[in-house]
Amino acid sequence: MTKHPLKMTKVALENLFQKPATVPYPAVRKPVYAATRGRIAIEEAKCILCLICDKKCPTGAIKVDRPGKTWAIDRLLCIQCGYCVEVCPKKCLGMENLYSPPVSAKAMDVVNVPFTPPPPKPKPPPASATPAATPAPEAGKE
Amino acid sequence: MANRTVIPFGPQHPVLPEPIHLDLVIEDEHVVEAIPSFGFIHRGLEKLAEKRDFTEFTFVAERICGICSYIHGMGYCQAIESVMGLEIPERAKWLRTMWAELSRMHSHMMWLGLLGDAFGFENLFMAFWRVREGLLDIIEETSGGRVIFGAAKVGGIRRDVPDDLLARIPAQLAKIEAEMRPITDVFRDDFSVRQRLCGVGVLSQKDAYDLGAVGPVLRGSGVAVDTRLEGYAAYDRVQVEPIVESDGDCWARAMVRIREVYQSFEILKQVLPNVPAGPVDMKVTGAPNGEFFARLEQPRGEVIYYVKGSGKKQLDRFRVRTPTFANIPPLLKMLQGCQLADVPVIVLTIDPCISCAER
Amino acid sequence: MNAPVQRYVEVQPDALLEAVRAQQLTGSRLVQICCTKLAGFELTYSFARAGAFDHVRVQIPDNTVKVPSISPIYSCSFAYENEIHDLFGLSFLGLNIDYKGTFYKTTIPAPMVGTPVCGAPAPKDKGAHGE
Amino acid sequence: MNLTHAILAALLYIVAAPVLAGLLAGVDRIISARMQARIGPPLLQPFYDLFKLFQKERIAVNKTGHFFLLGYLLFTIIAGVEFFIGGDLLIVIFALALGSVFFVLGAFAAGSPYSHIGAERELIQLMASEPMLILSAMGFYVATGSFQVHDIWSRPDLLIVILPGMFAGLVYVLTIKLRKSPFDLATSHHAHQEIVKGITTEFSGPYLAVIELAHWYETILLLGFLYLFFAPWPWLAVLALAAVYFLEILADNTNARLYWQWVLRSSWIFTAVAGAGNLVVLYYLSRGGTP
Repeated sequence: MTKHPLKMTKVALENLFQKPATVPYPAVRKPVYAATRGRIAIEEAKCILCLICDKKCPTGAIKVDRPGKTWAIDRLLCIQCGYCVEVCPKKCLGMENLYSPPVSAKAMDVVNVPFTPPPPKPKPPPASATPAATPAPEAGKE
Repeated sequence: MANRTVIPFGPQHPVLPEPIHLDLVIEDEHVVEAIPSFGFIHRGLEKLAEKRDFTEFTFVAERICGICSYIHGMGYCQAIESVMGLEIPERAKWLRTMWAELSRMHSHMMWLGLLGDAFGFENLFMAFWRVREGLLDIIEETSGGRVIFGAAKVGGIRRDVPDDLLARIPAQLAKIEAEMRPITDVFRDDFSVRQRLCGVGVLSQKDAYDLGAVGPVLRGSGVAVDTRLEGYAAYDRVQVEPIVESDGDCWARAMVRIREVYQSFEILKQVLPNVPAGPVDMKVTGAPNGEFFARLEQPRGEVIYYVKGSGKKQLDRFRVRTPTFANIPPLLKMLQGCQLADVPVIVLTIDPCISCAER
Repeated sequence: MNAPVQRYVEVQPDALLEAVRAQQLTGSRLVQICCTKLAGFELTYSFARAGAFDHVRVQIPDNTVKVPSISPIYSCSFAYENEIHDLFGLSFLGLNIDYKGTFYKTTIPAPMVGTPVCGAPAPKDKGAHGE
Repeated sequence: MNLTHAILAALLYIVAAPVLAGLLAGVDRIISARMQARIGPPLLQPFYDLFKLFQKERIAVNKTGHFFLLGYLLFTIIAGVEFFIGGDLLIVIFALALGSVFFVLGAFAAGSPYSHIGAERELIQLMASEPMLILSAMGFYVATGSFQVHDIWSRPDLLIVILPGMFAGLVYVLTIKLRKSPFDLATSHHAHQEIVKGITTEFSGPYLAVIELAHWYETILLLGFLYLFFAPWPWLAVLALAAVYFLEILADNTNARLYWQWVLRSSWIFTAVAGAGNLVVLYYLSRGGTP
């Protein structure tokens, strides 16, 4: 508990002769971890257009179009919570640990899904199937 | 005679990067009165709870604030669990405690840096933020997010932390603690820092209590109140002592936070080796029916979550009283009689998060 | 858990100040004031001291009834009471610092009364439409 | 010094001073960054900033303020020219003070309370630093018998030996003039204060560039002042100036901003002890020395 008025001088001088703690981004990037929540990716081959991710997304970033057979996400609306990954019955959604690249305009990332829904009612997925199975029109959430 | 002027302080002017407006009535460089205005960014999150599924609202709750995010999510879940009478698995309780402490540490470190910035000590600001990066790395490695953990869930936690990772954290923490020592010493001993903090913005013990101050503001004025003592999560099985300073000035509040960071290191030393094996979440069925007031200790102080449900998926009422909101009346008291140059420093010592005060 | 048991004390509006003063005499601090819109308005005043966490609750039938402000007892209550005034449209009598509706500058007056404002349909059973 | 030499020296100052000061600012920023464990900007960043500011939109709160700013730049340059052509030290100091007063007036011209507070702070800083500058001129006079810069720098003896207190005093107020912590009341170069600094609040793009430019001219002039103490030994002078500048950066990075009362009091006390003390000693020495 001694008073030492020049404590910062020591820190500053030490820093001066050490390697800087920062990295010259974007030339050098910090390593990401396996757990890092970066961006949502889809394995379109496995998707069955069940709409659960669309319904469950807290910000409404995911839009699934059954007749048009597309899965789309607004990267700027997405909050990387990973809820869609949790609820996906086919486990076709995943969380990549890389961040989305910067963009200059708002746009939907649209993915064409090869899945063709069988003509009768598709087999209801196991969890909370009722809202998803009814082919609800685009729910105007916000 | 003394010349009275009114200085508008914030929110457009970036002196204080928080959306609060203070009309400072100044008499010869001394603040006579401060009149706050809010509502610049009121988001209506409490109302939003009435349209969201109560499990989904966790995501909203976590985003009430960007810094104390985790405890917001955890507090909300805790309130819901209390209403529904859920006893969450032990492992989830201990991991919640770990994250809550990590969150407290990174918030305090950020604040200490900002305080340095408020009195024009750029290097101190950079130093604290540099050391804080190490904590953010631990947070990212365990939860996946750097400031928004995204790990809270009604009935437990959303992701498990592998045991080998838990075993690695103490070494990382020890390194951070060693890096922290020299710069917290600066706060304690440096001449110019003490000039700017000691005796500034004094809040007496009585005023702090009567005006409803919470957290480090209350403890900095010598009142030993720490909601962690109520033993939520796994706090009933770790040693927590309220950190109290008696001076009630800006320096005392800074000291409380510095000592709390060190205390968090100690708590984590108790938590990490004791995380039991087992599941991390449980199945939640039904919907909350009833009401509960949950109290937790955030980095900024005691926070209140009120949840009222009537057996529907949507809640009837969700209310959160953030610590910043409770600290506004004491802040106005502290500002009286201070110098103009002290205003940013004093405002900062309540660790204002106006954005989270305006849910 | 060593958290204190939460006690609720239901009082009539005219007995509110008395109940709050009783809390003050026990050395409690004001933790928060919460307003809930049910059929009427439910105000919950929470008080804490070592080992106790009490709630004083009053029912206000509608927003024409003026609620006595507790700011003469707990001067920091002005923040909560102004908030409730701006979000729920309740008026308080004897408020020490009255913002007169400028505490929160909301687009819709008293937005927390009535249906959720974001556009989703409200739960049907709530007869709470904006006054 | 004949007229051709004078014109050449003046031109050299006008052209070279901003380049030199800009480079110095670049070095300053890199060293500051390293002291903060950052990589920092490239060396030429101050120039990029300056050019960018010149390209920005002109938004005028009050046109009078801009006129005053040009006065600030002009009189700072005049002070520098007068110094580097070897002119009268007193004129240099007064022109420099006049320039600063123009800066303050420019800030007062806008109606904003921030701008007014900043201007008041700048005035206080002037009050804190001006006595030392004037005193140093007296010191040079007592030591050399002339106010002419030309006479002072062409003397063969090392002035630092007989004027150490003056030198120390000047270094002390240099912290104020360079806008370094702990004396950066009105404005500073800290990242956060870049936007917030009071005195420049109401100026925009190109006018901020003018302020920066004037500040650069001022920096070189003040370093020239310090150079006089070592004039016969240029290498020692360069080393000493580098050391002084490094100390300023170090002080900037290891101190909080202090109150204006503290700045005023401490700089006056320092001026009185180091500057006036040196003068008194010198006076008696010279009296005792002459038979």
